[in-house]
Amino acid sequence: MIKYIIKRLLMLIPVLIGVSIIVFFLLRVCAPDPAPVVLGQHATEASMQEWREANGLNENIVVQYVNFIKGAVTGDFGESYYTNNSVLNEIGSRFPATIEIAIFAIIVATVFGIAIGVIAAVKKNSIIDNASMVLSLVGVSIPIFWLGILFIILFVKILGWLPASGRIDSMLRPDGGTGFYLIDTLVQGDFEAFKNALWHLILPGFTLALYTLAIISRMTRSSMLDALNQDYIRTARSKGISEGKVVIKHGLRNALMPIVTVIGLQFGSLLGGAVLTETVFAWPGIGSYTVECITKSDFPVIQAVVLIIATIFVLMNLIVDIIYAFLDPRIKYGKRES
Amino acid sequence: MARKKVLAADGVDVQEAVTIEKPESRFKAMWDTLKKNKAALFGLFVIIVLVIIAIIGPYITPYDPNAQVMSEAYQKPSATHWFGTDNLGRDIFSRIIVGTRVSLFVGIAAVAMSLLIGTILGSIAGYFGGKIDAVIMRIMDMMLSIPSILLAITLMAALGKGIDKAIIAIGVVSIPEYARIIRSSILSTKENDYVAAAKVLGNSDRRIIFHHIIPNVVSSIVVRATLGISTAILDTAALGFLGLGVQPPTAEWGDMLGRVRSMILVYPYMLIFPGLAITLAVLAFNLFGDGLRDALDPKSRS
Amino acid sequence: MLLEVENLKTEFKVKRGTVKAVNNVSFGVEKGEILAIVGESGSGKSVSSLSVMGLIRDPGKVTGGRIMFHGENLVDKTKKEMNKIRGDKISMIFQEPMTSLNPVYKIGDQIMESILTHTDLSKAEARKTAIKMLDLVGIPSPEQRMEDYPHQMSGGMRQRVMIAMALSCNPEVLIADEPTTALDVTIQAQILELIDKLRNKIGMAVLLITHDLGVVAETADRVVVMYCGRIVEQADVKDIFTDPLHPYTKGLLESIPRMEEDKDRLFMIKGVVPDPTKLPKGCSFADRCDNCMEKCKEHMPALVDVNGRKVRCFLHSDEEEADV
Amino acid sequence: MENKEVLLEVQNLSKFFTVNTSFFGKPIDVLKAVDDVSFKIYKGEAFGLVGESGCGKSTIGKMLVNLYTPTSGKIIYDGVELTALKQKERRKYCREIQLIFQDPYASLNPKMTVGDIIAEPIIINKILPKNEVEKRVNYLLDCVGLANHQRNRYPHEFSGGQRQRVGIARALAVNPKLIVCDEPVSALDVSIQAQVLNLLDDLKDEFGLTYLFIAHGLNVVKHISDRVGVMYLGKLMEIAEKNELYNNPLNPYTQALLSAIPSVDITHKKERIILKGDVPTPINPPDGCRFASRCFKAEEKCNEHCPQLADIGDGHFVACDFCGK
Repeated sequence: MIKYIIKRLLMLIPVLIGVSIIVFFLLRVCAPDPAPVVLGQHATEASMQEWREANGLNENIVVQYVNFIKGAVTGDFGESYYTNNSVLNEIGSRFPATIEIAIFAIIVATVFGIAIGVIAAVKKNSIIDNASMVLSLVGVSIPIFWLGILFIILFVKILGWLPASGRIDSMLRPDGGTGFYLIDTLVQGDFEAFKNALWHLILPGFTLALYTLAIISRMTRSSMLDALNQDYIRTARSKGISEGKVVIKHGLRNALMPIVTVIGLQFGSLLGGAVLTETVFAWPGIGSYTVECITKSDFPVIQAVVLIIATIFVLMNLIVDIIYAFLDPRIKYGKRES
Repeated sequence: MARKKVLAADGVDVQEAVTIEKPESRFKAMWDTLKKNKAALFGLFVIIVLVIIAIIGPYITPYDPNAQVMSEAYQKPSATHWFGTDNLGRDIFSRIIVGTRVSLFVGIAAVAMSLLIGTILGSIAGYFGGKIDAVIMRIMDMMLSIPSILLAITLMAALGKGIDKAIIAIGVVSIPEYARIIRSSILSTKENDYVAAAKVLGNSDRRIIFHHIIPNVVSSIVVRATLGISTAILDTAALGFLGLGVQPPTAEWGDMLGRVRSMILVYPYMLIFPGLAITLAVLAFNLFGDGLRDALDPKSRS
Repeated sequence: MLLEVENLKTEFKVKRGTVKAVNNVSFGVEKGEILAIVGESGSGKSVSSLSVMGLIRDPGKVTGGRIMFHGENLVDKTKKEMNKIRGDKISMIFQEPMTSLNPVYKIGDQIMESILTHTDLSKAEARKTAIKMLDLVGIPSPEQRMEDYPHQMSGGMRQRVMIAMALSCNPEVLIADEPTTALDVTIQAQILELIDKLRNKIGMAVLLITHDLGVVAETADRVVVMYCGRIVEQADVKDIFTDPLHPYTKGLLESIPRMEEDKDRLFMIKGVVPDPTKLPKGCSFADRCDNCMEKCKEHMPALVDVNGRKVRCFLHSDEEEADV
Repeated sequence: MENKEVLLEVQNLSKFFTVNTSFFGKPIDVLKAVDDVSFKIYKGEAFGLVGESGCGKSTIGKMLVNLYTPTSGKIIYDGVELTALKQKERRKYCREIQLIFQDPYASLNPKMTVGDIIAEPIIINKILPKNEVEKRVNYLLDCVGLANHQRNRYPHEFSGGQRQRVGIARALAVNPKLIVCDEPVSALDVSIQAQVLNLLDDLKDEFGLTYLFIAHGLNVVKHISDRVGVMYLGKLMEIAEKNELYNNPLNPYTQALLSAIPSVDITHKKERIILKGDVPTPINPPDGCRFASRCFKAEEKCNEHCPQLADIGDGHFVACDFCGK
């Protein structure tokens, strides 16, 4: 197994290098010159030339790329064009917010998605099944940002239950810690702040979760239906095992494997979805920050964000494959053939 | 050459029935099944309406979509302005009508582009396999490892704002997905005996691809394309919402939402109708796509 | 009679109408006896066996008749009650050994699951019983094999595991639905010999479902021939092969290429099996039968007794089926 | 048998598949599907090839029709060594050797009408001018017992037996001389099986064809073939005229195979040879006689060297040290 993981890790390197080339090529070659945007229209040609020199934009493209990679490996992604603060700090301060909402969303989507999918498959063509089909169809069709807006109008403007934006009330903000407010507040035992942080998380979390929930429930339903049609289900029933056990122990256990793959893939699109959710709920995560940087042509930040998110996504896929191997004994990663 | 009379399988004297039945075209068979699926029909109906609006839209709008009448700004939906007016006094209903053309056009153009390139890459990788397959699929993996919206906005940053750039961005982003789907359906079709039979009967590679593999893969491509248009419309609206799509004053659903985002608690009515339009369009293509898949792929129907 | 099926009717609702898969079928099996139900695809032989086990799922439903077992009618039993009988008193093995075992659980666990469901043995005792069963069905080094997964075993081995699993609670009736169809002929010989040996050793009744008349000749004691959901002939195995009464049985026997003879052309039953949703009036075999009479096209012959045997053909009696 | 003209000769034909390779591409496990097989097929004859799953009979069939390229060995058809030809010339011969498939549901293109399926080979091989194609298709449909009015229907509207007839008509369309039948009736019901076997028999005489008939049912193979070859794990164990093989099987595996087939003749029960163990995997097979692990006559020497096919006289060949010369 270890041998397999190492092999897969080695195989990630070319993919990430490929990603870095794509991003670097897009931003440094195709993109318009950042100088006027950063220094403002009235900047003189000389000051722009001098600024480019300072940021090493005049060097040969390959040299720039090599510097970028050398830096990336050591975690030094250069400085943001605007704050001259190291890109890593800029990203570091915002990353926990995005990860927190992404994890919240994936948990909600997985739990409800699988539950709805299983019930819909077992009670095929019943009201629940049809309702789940409608839910998943609508869930896939509603744009994430509009859903957020609807939630705000409903739960904030009309019902007034939940806050519309931000991660926590400013005076309750836990200082230091991991940057995951839910964890920090719990660790510091400040339940008032924990409740507040949770209240802030619910709306954006569910907005982000719905799309993935729709995909997972649809996938679970079809995977369960597929599993329940297999011969070993009929064998299990012929052994006199209760219907519930047949569905869960034999059916779901086999249906889990394709579901795990979908959840792994969905985590990637969640990070993408976060960009929109954060913009709607003014959630101080990496997504909204990236959008700002794009409008401001702050390229070092964009390069770093895309590379980091791609790395996470690729590692997620590896983790999914390993979980898949544990779930499916037929796949042997170098395990000794018994 | 005297020939022994071979009794037909079902015992009927072989040449009795003389009327040669016309080939029941596959299109008619598909249409019969589609007719029974109410949801798919609703989807198709909405699509047709959208297409009509996209074509004749600008000529039938009650007001000039770009005319800024500050005195009439912030008006709630009323008899005169069905959907109310936005912060610059423009009639929202008219802008949505005009916006249809942009969303549909970008959606279809992006899908056409990514479908074309994806199909070519997918069929080369699928049919020939080996090194080419590995190379193409590795590149696809690279593009897939960047979440689609992030890749799209990076492309927009590189290419600059504007509708034509949005088409390229959204198109490029969905190429890997099409390439993968077409590659896998070609691989599964290739395993069938009738492809081996075609080889044995002397068909050239080219003829096998176009006469034996593509016709059996077309249905999954068409379904994918229909569902792809809905994703493309969503992505277009998303780019618009982030302010990376159309430049003012052109009207586009996502952009209309993005511009008045901050007034959500004050004038919520402004944000209802553009979002509804996006959802309806996307829902229509999804319903029609699902209906098409069941109609074209008999196995999934049983 | 240990297990007695009377006028069983099972129907399937399909888009084109309702299919009477099993239409008024009656048969019984004694302790220690092997009854073969033989017929081509679509004859209703598998559906009959699944109906006895209560494994008919919608769109199918048992719509009539009785299945008497120890004086109780299984058709009226609830799901829970049937769960107690399935796997304990009546168990079943299937045609495709490759897909009939759950691929993600070890062989041992799947056998023990059946034991633990029906007996109050502890896990350790259940494990011992499972190993004993694997040994009984002739699997070498059963302890190690307990830890194997299905994909690590050949088709023949898996079928033996299925048999071990089915017999783990000492059932009184074993239903074998085409147990050797998917196996190579030398492995098939092993499995048939095993079923025969176990039948004598445990004294269970076996309901053997197959389309292969050779398997029937070698293994069965009594034979039921089915066509289009109905029994057309029933007799001891010797009578069926030496003196078949129903034209369909005769036709089947003559259309099998035999090793001993060297015929130039095989006898051919002409035509194809009629569409189950639109069965012709009268005898279903009429338009394929060489000695078809006018009456055959109008009425359905009844299944009548002919000196201890049963046959459904106007050649042997003029009695007509009461309710078609 | 000697004066008969040889239509096809296979010499030391082998086909190995590399199952998995080490990191540097060195093959670790090799599946020896077909291992050094030689036999002749005479013009107008039906040569049967029988054996259990994994014995390589279908692989041989696929190599004859150029779906697989052999790892080694020669295929000589009508005096021409096909294996030496380049792909372009080899495809010219595709008209002479045709294949009928086992699975009637997968061997017909679902998007083409039955008429087009049969017409296509005629058109692309330019056998007949366009206007005569339809007449030829009707004639072929009639030959295989299908009604002309069904010409424009799609494969999913036919039963298994009828589809197999379309497959046969399609193979006949290019006027082949040799037809490889790869388990043509195994997927069919008994009554339909008899219809197709009789059809194949009639067509052989009518079109002057030669068959290589591949199947796992020895009774079916014995009925339709003149000579039968028995294969086990990639090796040819015995070749003989069909009645000779039935009455006087020499190779222990053939004896076991014959005794294992459940016979319908209930009058005299024959004693059964029940083999122990399972059919071993053709991956990295043992060097000696492939059947040694399950053979009831096996001795030490069987594991050392692999017996060659020896001629016992009047066309009876056997590969076993106990019944050699």
